[in-house]
Amino acid sequence: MTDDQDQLQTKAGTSGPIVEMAVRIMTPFIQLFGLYVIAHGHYSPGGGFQGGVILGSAYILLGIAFNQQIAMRYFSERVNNMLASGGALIYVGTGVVCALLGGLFLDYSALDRILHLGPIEWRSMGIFIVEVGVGLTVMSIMTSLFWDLGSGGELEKGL
Amino acid sequence: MTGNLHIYVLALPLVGALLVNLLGRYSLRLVPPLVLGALALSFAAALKVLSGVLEHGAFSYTVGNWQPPFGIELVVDHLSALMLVLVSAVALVASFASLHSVARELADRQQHFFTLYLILIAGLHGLILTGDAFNLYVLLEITSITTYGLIAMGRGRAPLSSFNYIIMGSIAACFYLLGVGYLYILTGTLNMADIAHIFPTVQGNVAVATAFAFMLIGLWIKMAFFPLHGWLPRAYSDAPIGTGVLVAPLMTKVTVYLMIRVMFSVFTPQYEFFQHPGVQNAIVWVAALAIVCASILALGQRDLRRMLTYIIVAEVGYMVGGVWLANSQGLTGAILHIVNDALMTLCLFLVVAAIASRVGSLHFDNLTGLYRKMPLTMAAFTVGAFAMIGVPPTCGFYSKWYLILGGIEAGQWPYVVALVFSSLVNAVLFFRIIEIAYFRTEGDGHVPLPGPIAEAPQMILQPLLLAAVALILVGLATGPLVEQVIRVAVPGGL
Amino acid sequence: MDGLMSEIVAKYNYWIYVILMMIGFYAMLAKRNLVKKLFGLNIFQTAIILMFVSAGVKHGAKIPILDKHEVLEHGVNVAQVVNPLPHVLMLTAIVVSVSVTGVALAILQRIYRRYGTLEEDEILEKIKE
Amino acid sequence: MKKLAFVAVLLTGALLLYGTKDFPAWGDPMAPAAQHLSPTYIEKGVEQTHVPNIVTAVLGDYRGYDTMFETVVIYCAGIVVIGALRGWREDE
Repeated sequence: MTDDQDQLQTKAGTSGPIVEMAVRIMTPFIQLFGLYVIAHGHYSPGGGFQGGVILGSAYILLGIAFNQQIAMRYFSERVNNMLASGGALIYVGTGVVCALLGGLFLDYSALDRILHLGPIEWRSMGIFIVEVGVGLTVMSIMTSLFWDLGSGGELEKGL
Repeated sequence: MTGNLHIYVLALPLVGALLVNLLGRYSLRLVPPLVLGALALSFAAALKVLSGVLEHGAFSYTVGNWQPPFGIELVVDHLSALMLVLVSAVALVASFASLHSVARELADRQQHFFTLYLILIAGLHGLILTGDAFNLYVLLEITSITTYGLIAMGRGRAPLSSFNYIIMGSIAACFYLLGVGYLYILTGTLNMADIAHIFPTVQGNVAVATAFAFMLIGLWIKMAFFPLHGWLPRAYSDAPIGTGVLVAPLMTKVTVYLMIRVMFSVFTPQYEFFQHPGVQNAIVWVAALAIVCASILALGQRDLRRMLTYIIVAEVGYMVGGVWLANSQGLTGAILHIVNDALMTLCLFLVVAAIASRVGSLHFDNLTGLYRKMPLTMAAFTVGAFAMIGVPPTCGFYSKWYLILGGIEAGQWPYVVALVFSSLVNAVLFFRIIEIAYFRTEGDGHVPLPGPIAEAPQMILQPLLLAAVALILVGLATGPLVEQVIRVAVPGGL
Repeated sequence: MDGLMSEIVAKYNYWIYVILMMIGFYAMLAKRNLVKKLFGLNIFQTAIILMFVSAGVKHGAKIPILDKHEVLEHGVNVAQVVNPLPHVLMLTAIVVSVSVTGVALAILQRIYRRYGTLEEDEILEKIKE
Repeated sequence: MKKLAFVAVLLTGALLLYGTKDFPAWGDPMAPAAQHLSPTYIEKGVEQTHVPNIVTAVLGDYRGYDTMFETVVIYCAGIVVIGALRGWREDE
């Protein structure tokens, strides 16, 4: 290990090995919990917003425990932007597709014309689809808010 | 398929906005076609909606195919169809100038600017269509947040002005939400038509009066009605040019439309005007005061854009006063003035964009001798100025005519006097500038303008000329406009 | 006096919300520090959330999450379940409040960078210079 | 200024409290808010959408239009923060 890398390592690990190790172990479980909250929103408290915030908090935790550069290695600014727009596009797109299929705007039962599940089952499915869209947008925006506010708009420098 | 047309008016800019952000990152050349395409299609759909409404009458639409009080209802009647056409037309025309000036001012953040720009337009369309009191709050916040961002992208003082706007705008939205909450606790519903249906049973309650007062004050802050106007002049004059061109003509007018919507769709004219004539009288007096004070404040400005922002505040006084005159002439005048004022402000702010693109500064001293260098721009400015003053062939005359007729019919002399006074002040304001630009020469000891100045770029000049022609055309078409659209839109009971 | 007391006891939720609202509103109007103004805004919005949510309460009712099969077979006793609508509305209001806070913080950062302070008086003085 | 603000706040608070005079008591199951729309959501919600969590059903479907704009609101906030903050340091 050269001196250069060594310096990078110490700079990266500002919060000590215990915190870092704990965060390494916790992050995947937090993400799993976020996905569970989104997916189980039909049966228990939860849904897109809540789950999205939990997913976003996983990256925020990485950013706090290590630093912003390392967190952004896992979730780059480009992907972030795409997911944010993509999530909103899923929601609006679902509405428009419903309208184009001959139903009213956001009338999920119209999606029955694509795949026959029954109109009421499609309402349940439609809610799930839009919740996923909401979750993606909220996750990306929460992360990007933290990054931008934490670094004063200069992502490379970070925190 | 055609039943969903008005949804496309709203959805096209929204999808366009998301695509601008997704694709604009890879190539900025994709931004103008996306923006213009989305807005042009939206404008075409709005025209189709208006012609459909004129042919088949008003209809209501429920998002998600739920029965009205349970789902969210959208109302497409003559008034909202007219407003849809107005907003989409103004947005389309303004976007040419915005595209040009943003490409110069904020080159590296064009995609962010136009994402917010298109979402703002979608939000305005949503505000016009909605028939649900809480949905109105959400859309009010969408238009506000995008406007905060569009203003904060300016230089210099812009962030500070934007922050003041955030505080005032949030107070306004919170007040409106408090009013909606009180109505919800009393009636158990959020649908405007449903509230109006239950309204007679709760009419005498103090809570209803509280709800009405808070909703009204919230909307007044948003539209910058005189004593609550403090945030507007700074916010609009510090914003980037590309923001002003869109926001100044539309935001306050759409909020006035919302006030009309809330007053006549949720509450009843009987309740507002005739149960407590003292309140109605007082509000007309405040409107008259607003017109006079804002006009006097405009006289003190030495910057073209600052002066126009105070004129906007005065015009809000015209419209609020017209609505509260409590007769159909006044309301007709107010609705007609929404259309006319949006077009006049658009024309004048396009002039601002044109001058800013060539001269840079908008201070009066820098306008010296401008007519020889930018003859077409200044000709359009003159048309816009005549419309603001209210000279007959232009549209500004007709709406003022209706407002004055309404004022006389209601016997509200202070309001009539204020209108005439404000027209005179406008004449002074604009002739002062015309004098500087036409007759003063650089030899009179004034600083010569730096560098050679040519006519404004085509991207601004063409929309500007279009807007100036529209001022005259709308003026000539006032008769059919009033007979076929606005008279039908004026609610009964007046 | 008795009437007022019983009125307060019956509707103490509204009294609490109004007091919270007044704290927030006062901070927005009177404080000269921009961050304090923003905190005032947050308190104001929290007060409104309290008002809506407390309007949805029913005595002795449970959360609005039901058992699908039981409901489809036997129906549901409405008095046993709290009103879900205010919760939905307040989810929206919370998101709006988060968004406004984020935007305001970003703008405050730019103000701080330009003027080096967040006290309104000092900023106005610097502008005058 | 502070006194003026204090008076304004007191007035607002008093008006709001005065308005609660006509409200039903806290937790009253016979309140209009509990009687008009919400029984239908509770009774029909599961049947019409097959979602046992009624809050999710109302959020995602009955009032899905609201939720769509809510997503757009937070999306806007993200874009505003990027547009107003990122890369401004050099310019100023």
